[in-house]
Amino acid sequence: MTASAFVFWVLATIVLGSAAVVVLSRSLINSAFALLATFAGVAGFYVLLGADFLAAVQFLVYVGGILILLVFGVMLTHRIQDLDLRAEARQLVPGLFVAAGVFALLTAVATRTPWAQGPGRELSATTADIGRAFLGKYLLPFEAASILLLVALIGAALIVRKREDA
Amino acid sequence: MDALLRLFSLIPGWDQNVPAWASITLAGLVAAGLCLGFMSLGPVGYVYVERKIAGFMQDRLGPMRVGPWGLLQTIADTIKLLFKEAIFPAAVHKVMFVVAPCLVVTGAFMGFAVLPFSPTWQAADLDVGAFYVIAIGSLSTVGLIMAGWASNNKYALFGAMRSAAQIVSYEIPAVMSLIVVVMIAGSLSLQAIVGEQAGGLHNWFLWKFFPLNVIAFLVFFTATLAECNRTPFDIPEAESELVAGFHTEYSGFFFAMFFLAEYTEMFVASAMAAVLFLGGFAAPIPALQTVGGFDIGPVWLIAKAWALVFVHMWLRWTLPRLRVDQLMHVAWKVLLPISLFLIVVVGGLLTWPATANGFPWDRWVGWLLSALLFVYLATTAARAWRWHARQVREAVA
Amino acid sequence: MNLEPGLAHYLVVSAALFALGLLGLITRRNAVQALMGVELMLNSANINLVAFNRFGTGGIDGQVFGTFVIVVAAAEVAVALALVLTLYRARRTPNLDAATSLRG
Amino acid sequence: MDALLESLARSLPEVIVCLGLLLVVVLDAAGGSARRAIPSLSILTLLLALGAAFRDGGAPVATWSGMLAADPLSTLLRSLVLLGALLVLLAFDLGRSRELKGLGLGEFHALVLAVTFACLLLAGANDLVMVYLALEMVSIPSYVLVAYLKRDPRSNEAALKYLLFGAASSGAMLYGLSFVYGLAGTTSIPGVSAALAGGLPAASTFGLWLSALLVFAGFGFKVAAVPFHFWCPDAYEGAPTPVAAFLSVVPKTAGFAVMLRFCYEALSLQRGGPLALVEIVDWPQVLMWISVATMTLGNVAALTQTNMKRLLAYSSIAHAGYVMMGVVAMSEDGGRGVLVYLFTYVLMNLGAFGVVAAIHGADGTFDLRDYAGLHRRQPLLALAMAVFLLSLMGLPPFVGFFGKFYVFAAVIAHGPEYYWYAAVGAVNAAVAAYYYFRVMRAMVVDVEAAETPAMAVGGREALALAALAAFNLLPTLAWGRVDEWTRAAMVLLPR
Repeated sequence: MTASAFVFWVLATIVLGSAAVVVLSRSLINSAFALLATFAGVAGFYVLLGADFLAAVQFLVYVGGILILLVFGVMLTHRIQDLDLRAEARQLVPGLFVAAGVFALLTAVATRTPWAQGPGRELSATTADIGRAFLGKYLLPFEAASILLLVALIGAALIVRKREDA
Repeated sequence: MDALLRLFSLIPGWDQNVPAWASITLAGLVAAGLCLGFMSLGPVGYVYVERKIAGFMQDRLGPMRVGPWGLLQTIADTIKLLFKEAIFPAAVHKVMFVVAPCLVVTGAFMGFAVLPFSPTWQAADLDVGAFYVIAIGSLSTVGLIMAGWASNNKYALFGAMRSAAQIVSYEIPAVMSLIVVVMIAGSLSLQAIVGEQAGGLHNWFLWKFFPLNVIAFLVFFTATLAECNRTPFDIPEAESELVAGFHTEYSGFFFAMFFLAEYTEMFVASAMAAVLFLGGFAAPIPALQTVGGFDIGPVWLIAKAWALVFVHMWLRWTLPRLRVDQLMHVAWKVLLPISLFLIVVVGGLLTWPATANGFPWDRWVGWLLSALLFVYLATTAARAWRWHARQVREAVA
Repeated sequence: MNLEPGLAHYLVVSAALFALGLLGLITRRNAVQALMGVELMLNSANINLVAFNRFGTGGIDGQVFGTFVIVVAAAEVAVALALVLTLYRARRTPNLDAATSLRG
Repeated sequence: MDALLESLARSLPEVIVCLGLLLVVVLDAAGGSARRAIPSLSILTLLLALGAAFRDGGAPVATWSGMLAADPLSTLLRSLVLLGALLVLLAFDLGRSRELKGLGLGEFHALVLAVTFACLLLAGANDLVMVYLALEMVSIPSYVLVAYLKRDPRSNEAALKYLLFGAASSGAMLYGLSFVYGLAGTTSIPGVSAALAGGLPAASTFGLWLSALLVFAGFGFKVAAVPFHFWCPDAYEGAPTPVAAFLSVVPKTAGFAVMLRFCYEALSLQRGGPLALVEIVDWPQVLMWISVATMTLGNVAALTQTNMKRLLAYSSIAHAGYVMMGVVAMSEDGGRGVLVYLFTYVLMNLGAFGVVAAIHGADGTFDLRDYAGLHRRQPLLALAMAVFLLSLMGLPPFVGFFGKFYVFAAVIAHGPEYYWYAAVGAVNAAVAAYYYFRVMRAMVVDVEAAETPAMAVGGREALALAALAAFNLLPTLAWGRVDEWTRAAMVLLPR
């Protein structure tokens, strides 16, 4: 087993184990902090796959932004003194069957399908390439994404604002 | 790490007998150990200096009793702190209570991985270096929230939430002003950024597009000051309101870890500011780069970082604390517009070189826009001053 | 079993992550936790994109796609949490079962 | 640089809407009297954009390095999107709306323009990245629009449900798109098409099937097709009426636009003649079942509704089923059927919602039972509603007929194996007629004269509704133009 294989299996264990905690834990705050391990593990996958820039983005946006927002969401929607926030599940057994079915289906597709083969991307720095792609081929989506962020900002502020201004 | 690897290969027979992965691992461990030592011994010095500075600024002597000029005072304090019992209040969430300080320290410590102390003394020259430092800082934020939550104490939780909100807000102007430098250097690699500034004082990015980058530096410095929760941005641990903020319940060794993290963050942030704007390990005069044929880059970087750390301390004993709304106001309505403006202007100046189409863009457009920026800053300052004066009048009346 | 991670390994991990996210989305009563399920699904799709980019025809398209996915996720979470907060203000609970004013 | 300029020129409507959006945001932030200019500014923006969309007549090319397709199809779809948005802003008197009273309108216009902008992008999306991004850009501001009524917790709950459904289906779609990328090795839709045309090994059929299904989940959510429709009645009921009207036409048009392009360009082959299936993946079969389920469920559920917004929501679900018939037909005529249907649907559905909003504005009710005696209290409103309902039913002199006619004809032309499908559609249309007539019966039921005070409707609303009613009849007189227009639009396919 090479070093990269070892790292892969460790990361896979972290990601799937913590994701299971996220989904199955009865305590909401445990879910939220388990999500940290999932996001970090996925960032590790990106590094392993040679996507260093994306790994940094994953860390910055998911851990530094989305996770903190979610934790804030958890804390603001509960009486803060409760240490273990119970989050009940409903229809857990049918849900498990559905999830298992989906997993089986996707695994079958993933392993049987002959995916597009090619030389692949060798492990090299991606930042410059991604930067060029953003301002070249992907200029339109890049600009559109900025509009999306602006609108989401306006929208989120609008929803939580208590004052109804005329 | 490169330097370490080269050192290893100087040992006779090393390359033949030790496999590559082992020497890389060893080099990594040694590098990490060096940083860890630097980091954990640093606060001993910082605390002494901070207390001395505080003393001088308040016209007193500071610690004097233990050792000559009180030099051993912090060592004594540290020993006391480490041997104190780490108290676990009954209601805390045990696991998170322990994991939280570890996360905070990890987040602070991992920034060291990319700090370039010299062309070879750098743990890892990542292609996304500058971005990595910002990204890895998120870990500390999550750790703070975790600490606040696990303490099961409302002061701790409020402190943590304020702290997280503050760090997330100030991260934006910090990244934006960092982008200014990244645009100029054309790379996120810290090594490349320093490389662009080599060759003396006048090449520092601080002076590039004068005075635009000075403003960018101030924005970056202010934002990182706030990210370290230092005065005047230390509301998260405002004693008068929140006892001690997120670490209210912590004592002994775990408290020491938060302490360590705070001073490490201070050093990393100052070193980043030095790398981005003050030439990093490049000496102000090229002749001073080497002493006796030996590269003293690390000394320069540490000196610059320490100078900035001194400013942190200086500010702490000079400025009063801001209020929460003022804090957010500074981040979103002052620093962010300025940094966005800088990105646009510097980007424009970079795209249209000085004499494109026979027109001196930098002189005319650059100075015009800088003048506008100064007018904006001046009016903001004047408004703040008038507001302050009104507050005082109302308080008196 | 081949331990060396190839494309299929990543795809299987991502499939498991997707299934877990789906499970969270359909079984959790708490809106915030349902959102966490959504995030897991998006992350799993992102692993796919990057893995295809690494082992497929090269280029950078998959990674750029992944960056856009992360941006969209951030925007979505911001709006979603605003909605959850408002729901909480009205009902004092973040549970989806409480949202019963509409005949659905 | 030239490529960029050409892209900008070909995307003039998008550019105009984007600039208008930014201007609205700035004006709203400026506050004070500047805010009063916002409604007219957004209408002006949409008018200009519509003009630009009409004028676009260049050769079909891929602009923005292949991100957007600028072809007659996207031109027509963009015009439809802009028309829908413009009619929403014109037909609803937002300033006097009972629901929106006291809520700022600046954000409302900004969000409407943002959704419109995203729909324009979706109408031309020619790359999987663009498809995903634009779809989410339609969804996210839509959630906010649904939650616009702050005093009404139902608005917020509807938005939360909408968001969770949307996030789940877009997550599934993204997973499907990642598989498509893995199969084809490229994100560009023509690239995908070329890769699939190159012939894939038989082993990839299953993967392609699953990817197509997952991608349809995302499209199905946007057009409110069964089984991704659950959000629709709740969202329409919780949302302000103008928003419900807007969501029922503009994002739906864009959703069908992207579905049409994905199905006809990426998943179909054109071997020098009519469209052919890619490999063995029989996606029309899947879509057909979705379509049958959608129209049946929509119509059956609409039968028992008493809330007009919910009734129109289920009716809009059913209509999505009809529109899908055009996609299933997988022919040029089918594509034209989709376009014609969408065009007529904009006119008739906005009208119906307009009447509902006008009655709510006057009486504060959405309940069908309160419509009793409407023909006496406000005969013009009743007449307009009758026109819209007859049009929705698909009766001949009204435009609604043409939509149904085109899609049914396309399905029947496909061959005998689809006859039963057309028959199901016809039965459904008959069921739909029942509940539309139910609304009309409610309007003409006489109640005691004492209970029928005349209803006041604003002049602007009356005018808009009269114009919309006229538009439900007028195109019939010059149908040749519309026919020609859609025929020109479906010449996209040569690649």
